[in-house]
Amino acid sequence: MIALENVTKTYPKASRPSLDAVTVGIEKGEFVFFIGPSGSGKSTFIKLLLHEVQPTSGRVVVNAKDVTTMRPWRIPHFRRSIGCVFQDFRLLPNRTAYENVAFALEVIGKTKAVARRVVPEVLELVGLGGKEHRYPHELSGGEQQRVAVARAFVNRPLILLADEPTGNLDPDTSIEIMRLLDRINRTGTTVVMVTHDSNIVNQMRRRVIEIESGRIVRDQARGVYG
Amino acid sequence: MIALENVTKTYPKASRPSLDAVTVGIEKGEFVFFIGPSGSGKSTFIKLLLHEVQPTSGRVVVNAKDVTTMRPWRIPHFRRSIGCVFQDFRLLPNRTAYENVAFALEVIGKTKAVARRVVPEVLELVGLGGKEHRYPHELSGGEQQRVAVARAFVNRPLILLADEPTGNLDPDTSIEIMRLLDRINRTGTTVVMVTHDSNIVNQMRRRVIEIESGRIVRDQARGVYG
Amino acid sequence: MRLKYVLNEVLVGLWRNVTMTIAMIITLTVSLTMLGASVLLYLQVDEMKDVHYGRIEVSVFLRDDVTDAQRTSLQAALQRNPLVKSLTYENREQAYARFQRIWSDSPVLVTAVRPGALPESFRVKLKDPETYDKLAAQLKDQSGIGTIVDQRELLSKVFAIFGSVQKLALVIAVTMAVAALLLVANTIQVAAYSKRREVAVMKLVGASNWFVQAPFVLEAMAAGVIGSIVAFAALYAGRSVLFGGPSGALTTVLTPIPEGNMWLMLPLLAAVGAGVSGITAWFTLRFYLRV
Amino acid sequence: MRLKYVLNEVLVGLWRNVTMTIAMIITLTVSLTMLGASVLLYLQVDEMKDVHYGRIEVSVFLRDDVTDAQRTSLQAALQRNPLVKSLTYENREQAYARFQRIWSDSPVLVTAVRPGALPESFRVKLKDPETYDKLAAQLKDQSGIGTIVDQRELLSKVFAIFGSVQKLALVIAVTMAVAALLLVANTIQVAAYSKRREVAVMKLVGASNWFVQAPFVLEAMAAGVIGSIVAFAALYAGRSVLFGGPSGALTTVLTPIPEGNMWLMLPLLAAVGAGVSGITAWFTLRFYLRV
Ligand SMILES: Nc1ncnc2c1ncn2[C@@H]1O[C@H](COP(=O)(O)OP(=O)(O)OP(=O)(O)O)[C@@H](O)[C@H]1O
Ligand SMILES: Nc1ncnc2c1ncn2[C@@H]1O[C@H](COP(=O)(O)OP(=O)(O)OP(=O)(O)O)[C@@H](O)[C@H]1O
Ligand SMILES: [Mg+2]
Ligand SMILES: [Mg+2]
Repeated sequence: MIALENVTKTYPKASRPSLDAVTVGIEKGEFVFFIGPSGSGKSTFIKLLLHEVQPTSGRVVVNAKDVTTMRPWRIPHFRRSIGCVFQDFRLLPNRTAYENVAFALEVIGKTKAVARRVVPEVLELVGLGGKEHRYPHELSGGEQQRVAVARAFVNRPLILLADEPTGNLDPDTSIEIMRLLDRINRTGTTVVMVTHDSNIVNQMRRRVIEIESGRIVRDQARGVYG
Repeated sequence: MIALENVTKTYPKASRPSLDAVTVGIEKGEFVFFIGPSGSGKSTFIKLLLHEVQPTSGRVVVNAKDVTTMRPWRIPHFRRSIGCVFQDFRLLPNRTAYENVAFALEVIGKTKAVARRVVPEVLELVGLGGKEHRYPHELSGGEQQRVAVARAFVNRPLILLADEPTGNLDPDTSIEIMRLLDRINRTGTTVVMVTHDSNIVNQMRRRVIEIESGRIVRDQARGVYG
Repeated sequence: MRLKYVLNEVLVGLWRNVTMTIAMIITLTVSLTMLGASVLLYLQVDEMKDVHYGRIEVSVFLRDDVTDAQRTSLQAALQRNPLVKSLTYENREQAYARFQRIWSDSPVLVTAVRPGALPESFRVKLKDPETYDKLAAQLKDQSGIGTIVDQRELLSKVFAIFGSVQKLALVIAVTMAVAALLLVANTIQVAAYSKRREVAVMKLVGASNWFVQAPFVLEAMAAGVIGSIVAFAALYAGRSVLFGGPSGALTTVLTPIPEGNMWLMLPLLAAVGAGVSGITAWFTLRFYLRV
Repeated sequence: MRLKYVLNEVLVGLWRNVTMTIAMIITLTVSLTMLGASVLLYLQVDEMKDVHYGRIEVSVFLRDDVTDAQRTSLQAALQRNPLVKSLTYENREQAYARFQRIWSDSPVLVTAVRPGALPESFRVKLKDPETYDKLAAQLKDQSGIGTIVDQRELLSKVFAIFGSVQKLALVIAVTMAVAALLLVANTIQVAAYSKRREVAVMKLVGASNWFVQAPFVLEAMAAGVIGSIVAFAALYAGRSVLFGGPSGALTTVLTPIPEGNMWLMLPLLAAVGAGVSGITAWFTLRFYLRV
């Protein structure tokens, strides 16, 4: 499902590579925790999968498609099969919570009627019932994060990438979100989750990939944090 | 140092108050954890202290000054005595890490020479040595957060407000930052910190104020999380 | 569905980015008004040229010793001539009366000319003033003719001025069109710049280029059409002010602008406004945001 | 220190917000060019009015039966007269020669006037053409005078046109000044809009209004000055094109623009550009961002 082959990424201004000759494979339906210190290259990994940044060298294969050599006009379609919770949320600032989530449905060509049925349901799931018509700046940090989570899975993607989806959430809400991700994973969706929350990792007991200074230092099937 | 007297804040669009008749006092030199579920009103509390939002009713006194009735032209000067780490960082997007931190010094009228001496030191303290000349979008989430922390305390404010300053940091870096805040607190600075991290709260054993749906439900001198 | 989404997006977009939209409309209004004014000036001078051209006469002055027979034969020849549109005869008294009337404010000149000193003449209007030379050649062997005077030459200075004004109007029109393009490109670039984060997010969520671009382009075109309507209103108001009553600033210089030319501006400006802004928006997004 | 910070900020700001800055400069350039052109047109027509005014003569025609004594006494009276700037005498032959020269392209008129039919005259240039009536009154009791002709009346049509063109130039200048104001206000509003988050952050960190506003205002003023310089260059280039050589579009209509007027535009445009953009920036930030 996801395969990185000897991938190195050095940003123009950086003195050393953010990802250094990383080779890793993730199967369909897996649930993978990505952990590591701040600045170790976790978000860079996610960005490579989305073709948001291009690797300096190496091959990135997602969904049996080589992302590195993909034609520009194929990228939008490719991205529609991936849901992503970004570390900085990336909500559209002048759309309400409802519209932000509905946008992911509009993009794949769903009708307004479908959106009207599905979106409130999904927002309810992440605990935002009643706040559909708020703009992002009218929501608390954690609420914005939950809108981002809702948008990422509303169109049932094949792959769900989540970059610290519980960073702004209290433990109880975090567990709710984790349950949700787990449920989504059980329907066959591959989930890659970056996190700093040791409690969650230790509780879930899933595959853990640990990264440090751009190199994979641990890859454990039913791992714990640190 | 900080006193809220029967403060209620209802946002225009909200159906119920985000802070509901809150009365609380914080002494000079205290270290206070503010905890509570997502959307319970923690950031609203911080914003009230900074005069970023005005209370619907009640009195907010900071630094012996009544914030609610403060003249507009006094606000900039008032804010210079408060350092704040915002939940969404609020870095200036077209200034480098160095310039973002130096800005807080320029604002209080320090010379460039002082900035050249102090800023690299402070950035080194938060673990960003060598990344001074990166723009915010060229830093990882955790690195941006640490720039925000550096900016908040670089001008040695009387009060330090920190809204989830470790939300994007791994446990080790979080502990570094906590040590830093502790050290700052020992020099006499009042520290108010919002957090979801139970490990940190349990380790530090300081005053804990717990808030739920805008009401204070617990105020404990040497408390633990939840 | 997609189309409905896009249309909805345009309306909502116009409403939400009020600042941007107003900026664009004002920019377009200013440029299009100037453009319209110069095009109108160009057309107007053309019209005035036509009017003057239509008045041009060839004066065939007769010799002092002309005989009745010569005069009759010349008149017949002119009447038969296919180049001639109309013909009037002016005798010496009529010529002197006209001279007195025209030069009434130069009394010295009037007294210097005796009644009867001005020759009789045929005043010929040609179907096409340009065929003067042909007529002159055909009349060469007619006897009794003194001089043949073509007013075209007398009016050459006036026509030179008309030509200059037209050239100038054209220069201004082109300059304004270019300025409009620059200003609109700029406004749109600024709008695109302020939307760059939003566009980036849309693309990360999987929106196609078309999906991101279409509302933007249509929004620009809508602003263009609104701008052109406002510009047209401004031109219309300007016409009333500048030509209104005898005190209007332009009544002495230009003939009044016909309703027809005026209404021609509406589709012209709308087409230019919508076209320029639409195409500019498309190119700006294409190259500036690499949509 | 604060001042140095602000100046540094302006330079860095200009460099960083290239898009905004270019937008502002282009907007200002277009508006200021039009403004400058209309002011130049106004001045030019003024100058042409002066030139025509300077050429105006009062012709004192003498009676056919004038005596030598009368002529001498009249000449002496005119030479003594404080209103008179210069005086030339034209006898009958000179008058006829001049008449022939001026009307050479109207042969019929030339042949209609006998040599000697035009009277002798004194051609008087007045210090101030407006004092014609006074002069006429003073000459009333002098004998031997036929008619006194004031060219002012002959040229009244030309002056009416000049007046209209000046009025029009003024209207355009004011319109362009208003348009410049609107466009600049808009661009700055858009710039302020795109900076609103940044401004909010600065204020939360404790920056005073002055601290936030000053770089912005100075940046706008710098853009205004740059825009005015570019506009000046455009006007200069425009002058070369429109007046360059005999084929220039405007050479037949206007007298060439003097260097002096041209260079006057530079400080004028710079002042208008810097002033308009600076003040607009200040107000925009004040009310739009509630700094
Ligand atoms: N655009 C960029 N230009 C230069 N360097 C960059 C850029 N983006 C990221 N980096 C650097 O690459 C390294 C890895 O960044 P990345 O965002 O992948 O970290 P991360 O593991 O997500 O960290 P965090 O947990 O703090 O979010 C960091 O040191 C960062 O400074
Ligand atoms: N501008 C606003 N308009 C309307 N409602 C708002 C606005 N800002 C915040 N709220 C609401 O007020 C409540 C409290 O918000 P606040 O940001 O204080 O929460 P928080 O405790 O910081 O939560 P988190 O841990 O998720 O950051 C939330 O329910 C939020 O939806
Ligand atoms: Mg990251
Ligand atoms: Mg918060």
